[in-house]
Amino acid sequence: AGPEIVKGPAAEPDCFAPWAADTQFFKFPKKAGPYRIALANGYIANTWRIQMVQTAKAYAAQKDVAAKLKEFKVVSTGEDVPAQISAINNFIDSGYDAIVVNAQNPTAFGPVIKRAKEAGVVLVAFDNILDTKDAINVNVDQKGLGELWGKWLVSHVPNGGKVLEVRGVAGTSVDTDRHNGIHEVLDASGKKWAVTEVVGKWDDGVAQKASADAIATNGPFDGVTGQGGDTGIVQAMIDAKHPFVPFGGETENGFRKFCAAHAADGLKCSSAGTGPAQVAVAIKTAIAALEGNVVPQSIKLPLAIVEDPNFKAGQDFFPDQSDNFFVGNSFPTCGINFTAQEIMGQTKADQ
Amino acid sequence: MDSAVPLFQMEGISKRYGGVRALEKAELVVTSGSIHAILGENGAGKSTLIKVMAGVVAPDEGRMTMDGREVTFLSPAAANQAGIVCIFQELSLVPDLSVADNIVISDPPKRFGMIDRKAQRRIAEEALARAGAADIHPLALVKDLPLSRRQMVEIAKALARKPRILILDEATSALTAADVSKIFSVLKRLRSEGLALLYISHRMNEIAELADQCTVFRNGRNVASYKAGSKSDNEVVELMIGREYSHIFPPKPAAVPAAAAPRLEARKLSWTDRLHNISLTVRAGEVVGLGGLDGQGQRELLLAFFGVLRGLSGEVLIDGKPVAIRSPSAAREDGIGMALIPEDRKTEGLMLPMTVRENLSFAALDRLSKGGIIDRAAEQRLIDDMVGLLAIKTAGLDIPVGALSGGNQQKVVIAKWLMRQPRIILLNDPTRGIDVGTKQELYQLMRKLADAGAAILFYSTDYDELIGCCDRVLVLYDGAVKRELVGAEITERALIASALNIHGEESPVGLGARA
Amino acid sequence: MKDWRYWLAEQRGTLLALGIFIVMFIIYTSNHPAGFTANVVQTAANKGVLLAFVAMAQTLVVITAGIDLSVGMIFLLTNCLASWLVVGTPMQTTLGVIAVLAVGLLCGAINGAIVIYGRLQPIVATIATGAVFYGIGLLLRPFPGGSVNEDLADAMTGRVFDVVPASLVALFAIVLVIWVPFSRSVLGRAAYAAGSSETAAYMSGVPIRRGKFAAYTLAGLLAAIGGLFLTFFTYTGDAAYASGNAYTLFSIAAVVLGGVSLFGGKGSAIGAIFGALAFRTIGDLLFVFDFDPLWQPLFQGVILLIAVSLGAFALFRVRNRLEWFL
Amino acid sequence: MSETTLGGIAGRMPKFIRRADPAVLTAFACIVLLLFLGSLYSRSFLSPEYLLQQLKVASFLGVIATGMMLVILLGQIDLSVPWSVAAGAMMACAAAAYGPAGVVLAIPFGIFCGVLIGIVNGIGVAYLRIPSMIITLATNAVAQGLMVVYTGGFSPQDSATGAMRYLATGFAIPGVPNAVIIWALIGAAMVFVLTRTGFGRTVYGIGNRERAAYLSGIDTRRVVMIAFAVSGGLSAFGGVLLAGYASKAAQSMGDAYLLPSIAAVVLGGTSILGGRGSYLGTVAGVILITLLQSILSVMQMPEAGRQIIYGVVIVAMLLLYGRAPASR
Ligand SMILES: Nc1ncnc2c1ncn2[C@@H]1O[C@H](COP(=O)(O)OP(=O)(O)OP(=O)(O)O)[C@@H](O)[C@H]1O
Ligand SMILES: [Mg+2]
Ligand SMILES: [Mg+2]
Repeated sequence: AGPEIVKGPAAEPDCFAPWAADTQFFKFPKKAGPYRIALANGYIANTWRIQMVQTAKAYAAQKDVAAKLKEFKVVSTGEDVPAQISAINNFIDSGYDAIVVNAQNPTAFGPVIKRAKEAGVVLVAFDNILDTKDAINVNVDQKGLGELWGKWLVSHVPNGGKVLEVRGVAGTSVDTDRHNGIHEVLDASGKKWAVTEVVGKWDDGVAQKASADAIATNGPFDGVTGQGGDTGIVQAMIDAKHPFVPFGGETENGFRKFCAAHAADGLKCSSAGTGPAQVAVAIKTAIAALEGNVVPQSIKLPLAIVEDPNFKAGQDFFPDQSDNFFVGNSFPTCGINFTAQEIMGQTKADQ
Repeated sequence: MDSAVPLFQMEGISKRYGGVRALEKAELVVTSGSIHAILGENGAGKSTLIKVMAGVVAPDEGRMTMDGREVTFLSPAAANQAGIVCIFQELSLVPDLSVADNIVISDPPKRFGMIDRKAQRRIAEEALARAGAADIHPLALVKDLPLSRRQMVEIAKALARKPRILILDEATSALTAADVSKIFSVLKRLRSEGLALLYISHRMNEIAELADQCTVFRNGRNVASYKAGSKSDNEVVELMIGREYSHIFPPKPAAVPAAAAPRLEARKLSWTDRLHNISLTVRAGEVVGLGGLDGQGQRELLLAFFGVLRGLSGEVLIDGKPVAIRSPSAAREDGIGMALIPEDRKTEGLMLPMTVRENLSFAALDRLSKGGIIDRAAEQRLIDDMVGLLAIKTAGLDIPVGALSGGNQQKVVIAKWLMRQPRIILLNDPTRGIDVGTKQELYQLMRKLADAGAAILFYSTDYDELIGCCDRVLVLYDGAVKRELVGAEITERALIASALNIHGEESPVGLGARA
Repeated sequence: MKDWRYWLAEQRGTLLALGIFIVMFIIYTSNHPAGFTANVVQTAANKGVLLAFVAMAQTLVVITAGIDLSVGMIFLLTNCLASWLVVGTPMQTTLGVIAVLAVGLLCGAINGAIVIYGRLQPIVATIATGAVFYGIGLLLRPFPGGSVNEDLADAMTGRVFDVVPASLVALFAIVLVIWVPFSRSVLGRAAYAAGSSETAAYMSGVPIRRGKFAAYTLAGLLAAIGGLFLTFFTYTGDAAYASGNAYTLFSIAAVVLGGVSLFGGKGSAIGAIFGALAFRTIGDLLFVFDFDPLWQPLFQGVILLIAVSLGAFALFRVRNRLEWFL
Repeated sequence: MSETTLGGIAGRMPKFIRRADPAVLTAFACIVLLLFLGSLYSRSFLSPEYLLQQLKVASFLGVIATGMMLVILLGQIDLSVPWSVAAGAMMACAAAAYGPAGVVLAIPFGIFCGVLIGIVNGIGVAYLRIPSMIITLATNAVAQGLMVVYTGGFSPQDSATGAMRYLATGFAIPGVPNAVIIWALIGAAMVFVLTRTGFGRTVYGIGNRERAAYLSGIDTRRVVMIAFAVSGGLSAFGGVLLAGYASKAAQSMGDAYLLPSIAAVVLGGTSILGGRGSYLGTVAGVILITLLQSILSVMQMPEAGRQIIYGVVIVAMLLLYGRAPASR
C-alpha cells in the first residue's frame, strides 16, 4: 500500500521543492480527512527541540490546519533510538494516518519504514532525516550549510590563515556533513588554511570552554566557524580579548545579537540554518500527501540566511528575547511564518 | 608422645602491624588427639597466631611444619586444603547467604558442574545436627540469625569440612550454657577421634573443663606451656598479665540505697512479640543486672530504653516523670542523660578506621563545640582525662581505633560515653571477648560510676559477672521478667534455675559446667 | 515444612518487580488503541529486551557489590562492531556474532582485571573504561551506518509461530544458558559471597577473585548480546554517547526496581529483567495517555520517583530502627 | 616492600608533607607531569593566561565537586548533578526577569532551587532509605521534566545578570578571576567544616559506619539530609557561575559535570565507600580532570582518540596511587 511514483511537479512547487533533479515524486492514495497525525520526537530537553514541539502544536492549532486534523499527538522518547522506533511502531499499530519524525539516527529505521509502507502510513522525516527512498524527507542541506560557512571564510579571509572550527556532537551525520562541507570549500580555495578543530557539542557552555582553550593555546585566529553554541564561542573571544574576526555560524538569537553589535569591530557574520519551524513544513507535507497531492520524496528546505551587514533587529534577531532562541522561523513559500513571541510566548499568554 | 613428630609446629613466628609487634618469635606445638588452650590478655597475639596458621595473615618471619614437612599457606583456602579449619573471632559467615550455603561454602557438592542444592542441604542438616543446632533452619539467611546462632552455624561449618586441626578463636563467647555444653561434648568427641584442637577463650572455667595442654601468650610471645590443671587459676592469670593478681570483683556497698527515688523506671513495657509487660526500676547508685539465657529480650529491652525501637507500649519514666524517647539522640539529651554500650563494638560502637581521638569525642561533639565549631583544647582535656581514668593503652590518639586490641577498643566505647557524664548507663554484654585484667578494671569502673550516682543496667552472658557486680538481678525469660534476685539471693544456682524457667531448686546436670 | 516461606523471602524483590511490571503493562495495553495484540507485545518486547540484557549485565556486577558504569558503552561498542561484522553469508554472520560476543567478553574482562587485580574502585574504573570503549566505538562508526544480516535480524526481532516475540525467546534462552548456570555455580556463589562480605568470603576460602572476575566478564558478554540485539533492531551501528550513558543509568534503575541490592550479595537477574521491562513500560505509558508533550519528561520522572520509593514502604514495618542501617 | 621505601622517603620530608596523604601528593605530581607533557606539544600550555583560564574553568567543576565530595564522604552519591546545575542556572536567570528585586535575588533563588532538589534527595536517602544512586537518578529526571515544562511554557528569560557575570568572569583582585576566588572561599569553608566542626566529624563518622554514629546519639538522618541539600545547592551555584561564564543559562549545561565531578573526587583520593578523603585531594582531582580535558581538546585529535586517552590516563593515574590496600 505504498505511494505511486509519479512525475513532478509537486502540488505546491514553491514550498515542496524537490531536493535534486532526479528526486522522485510520490502520490499517496487520497484519504478522507480529518486525519490522525503523530509526531515522534526523540530528545526533548533543549531549546531547539522545545521550540520545535511548541511550533508543531501551534501549527496544528492554526484554524485551517486544525480543520484537517482529528488528532495530533506528540511523543518524545529521549535519546534512545529503539524507543523511538517502538513509538513509530505503536503509532502504526494504532492506525495513525501519518507520522512525522525527527530521527535520532538516520539509518536505524529500515524495518519501520517497511512496516509504514505496508500499512499505508505516510512517514515524513525532518531535521535528522532518514536514509531511505521510501519515506518523505524534509531536508536541510547540512553539507550545503557547511559549504556556505566555508565560502564565507574564503571570501572574508582573503589570504587564508588560521581558522577555529567548533564542531558538534561527534558521531552524528549532521556534524560530519557540516564538517565535510566546510573543508571541501576550504580545500578547494587553493589558499593555505590551518584549522584548529575543537568539539563544542552544539552547546554554548562546552563550545565556550573549548574555544577559550583553543584561543589560549593556538590563537589568535583569522576566522571562526561554529556549528552551534556560537553565542558561547563569541563570548569566549570577548573574554579572551581575541580580536573580532569573520564568523560562519548558526542562527541562535544570541549569536546574531553579537553579530549586529560587533560587526563594526570585525565580527562579520554569516548566520544560517533552519529553525525548528521546519516541523511545520513536515506536517504540511504529511497533510498534502494524505490528501492525495503529489509531493517530492525529498524536499529541500530553504536556508534562513542572514549575512553581514543585513542583521535587522526585530526581524533577524530579537534583542529582548532569549539568547537560546533559534531565529529563522519563516518559510514564506509555504505560508509558514512564526515569530519568536508566537512560539515561545504562546502559552505565556494563556497563563 | 614427645618423641613422635608433632602434627603441627610453629617456630619463630613474628608479625608486625606498623609499629605494633603482634607476634614476636612465637612458638607453638600442636599434637593430635588433644585440646590445646591458648590463653592471654587482649592483644597478646592469640588471634594473629592462629590467623598465620590459617593462611589469613602472612608472617614476617618464622616457619611452620605439618607432619614434619615445612608448609606455607598463601590463602585460607590453602590452609583448608591442608586440613586446618578455623573459626575466627570475627565470624566469617557471609550474611546474605543461607545457612546451608555458608556451611558448604568452601567446597559445595556439585552435580553436572553446578551446585547440588539437595546434597548441600543434606550436608548442612547433618552438620547442624552434629553441632547440636538442629533448631537452625538451613534455608534461613545468616543475617537474620542472632549472634549466638551464628556462632553455632560457624561451628557446624567447621565440622562439615572434616578438619585435622580445628581452631576455635573465642567461638563460644556469645553462647549460652546450654549451647556451650553441646559444643563441648562435640569437641571431646572430636578429640577422641584423633583431631587436634586449638581453643582460645577468656573464660577460665571453659578451659579448665576442656583443655589438655595450655599455652600462655603475653605481648606476642609464648611465656609458658603447661599441662592443664597443673597451675592454679591465680598462677595462670598472673602469667597472663605479668603481675600480681588479687580478687576480681570490687566490694559491693553494704546496703542497697533502698528508699532512693528510681532514676529509670519501666511500666508494663511491651514490644512486638519480644518484650512482654516488663516493669523494673533502677535507682541512682545501683547496678542492676539482666540475666537469663541469651536472646530472651535483654538486648531489646536496652534498645527500647535507648529509643531505638518503634511501636513500644507501656511507660518509661525518668526521675519519676514519663518520657517518650524516640532516638538515641533524644536519649542522651540533658534531662535524660542515658548512654548505651552496644553489643558489637566493631559495628555499633566504633568507626574502626577513624582515630582514637575522633572516636572518643564522637558522642560528645555537641558538648565540645560552640556554634558547631569544636573546641579543640576542651576536647583534648576531656580525652586526656578519659584515657587516664580508663587506662586506655594506645600508641597515640591519632592512630585508627581499629589498631587497638579488643579490650582497649571496648574501653574507648565506654570512655566515649563517659565524656557526657551519663546519669543512666546501659551496658550490653560489655566484657565479651575481654581479658581478665581488663574485665576487672571494668568492674571497678562500673562500681565507681554507680557510687558517683549513676544508675546502671547491666546485661551479661556471664553469670559470674552478674553475681560479682550486681546489687539486683532481673532474670528474663521469653521477653518477660521471671524473677528478681536481690543481694545474697544472686547465686549461680538461682540464676540458672530461673533462666531456664525451672521452679525447683535443682539445677539440671551438666549446666554447672559453665560455673 | 515452611521452606516455601524462605523461598518467598528470597524472591520478594523479584516478585515485587514482576508485580509492578504486570500492573503497568495491564494499564498500558488496556489503554492502547490497538489493545493487547501480538504486534503491541512484540514492539514492547523488542524494546524491553534490549534493556533487559544490559540490566542483566549490570546485575552480575552489582551482586559483587560493584557497579559497572561502562555497560552502556560496551553495548554501543558491540553495536558498532556488529554493524561491520554480522553480515554476509550465514557462515560469515556466525563468525561475526562470535567475534562480537568475544569483544564483549574482553571488555568485561578488562573491567574485571582493573577492578580486581588493579584494586580500583569500580565506579571510577568503569567511568574510565567506558570512555575508552566509547572511543573505540566512535572509531568504528564515526557516524551512524553499517548493516546487518537482515534475515537474522528479522528473525530475532520477529515472532515465533506468529505469536511469541522472538526476542523474548532469546532472552529466555540467555537466562537458561548464562544466568542459571552462573547463579548455581561455585563462581556465582563466590560472586554473591564477595558482594555480601568480602572478608568473610575470603576467610572462608571462597575464590572471590575468580568469582568477581567471572561476574565482570559475563557482564561484558551480556552487554554485547544487548549490543547485538540493538543491531538487529536498528540495522545499523551508531556511537551515540548520550544513548550509551542513558542505557547505563537505565540499567541501574532497572536493577533497583528488580530488587537487586546495590550493596551487593542479594538479588537476581530475573528480577532485573522484570525491572527493565517495568522501566520500559513507564516510557510506554506516555503513548497511551494524552499528555502535553512538554509534560512528558516530568511525568516519566515522577513515575520513576514513585516506583523507586515503593520499597520505602517496607520501612513502616521496621520496628527496630537499627535495621535501617543494614 | 613499597611500604619501607615509601617510609624511608617520607622520613626525609618536611612535616606538613609527611602528614599529607600520599594519594594527594601523587595527584599533584600528576598535574605537573600533565603540564610538562602538554608543554612538549605547545609552549602555551605553560603560559600564565592559559593556566589562569584553566583555574577559572576548573572552579566551576570545583564548586560542584565540593558538594559531590560531601555526599561521597557519606558513602552516598549524587547523580542529580546535571539538572541541579541546569535548574540553578535557569532559575537564577529566570528570577532576573522579575524586576529589580528579581535581579537582586537571582543568585540566592537559583541556589535555593538546587537546595530543594537536594532536600528531596536527602529525604529519599535519609528518611526513606532509598539507595542514593537511584533516588538521585529519579530526582534528576524530575528536575529535567520541570525545566522542560518551564522552558516551554513560560518564555523564560535566560540571560545572566550582571552580578552573575561578575562572579564568574570579573576580577575583584587584578589577575585572579573571581570564579577562582569563589572556589577558594568555598573550598576553605569546606575544609573548615570537615576538620573543625562537629558536622564534619559526623560526616566522616556516618561514612565509616552509620550504625555506630546513630547509636552515638547523632541524628544521622539530619546530617545526610543537610549534606544532600548542600550538594544540591553547590551544584546549583556551579550552574549560576556557569551561566555567568556563558552569560546565559541552557538546559544541557550540567550534563558535562556529572561523571567528571565523581572522577575528580575519587582521583583526589576520597573513598567512594565513604568516610575517608581530604578536600585538598578533591582540588587536585578537579584540576587534573580539567587540565586533561583541556589539553586533549586542544591537541588536534579526533574525538575518538580523545575519549580513549582520557579513559586510559584516568586508569593509569588510579593504578599509580588510587589502589585499595592489599589485604594480606
Ligand atoms: N589488622 C591489624 N592492624 C593493626 N594492628 C593489628 C591488626 N590486627 C591485630 N593488631 C594488633 O596486634 C596485636 C595482637 O592482636 P590479636 O588480635 O592477635 O590479639 P588477641 O590476643 O587475639 O586479643 P583478643 O583477646 O582481644 O582477641 C594487638 O595489639 C592488635 O592491636
Ligand atoms: Mg583475638
Ligand atoms: Mg583481638
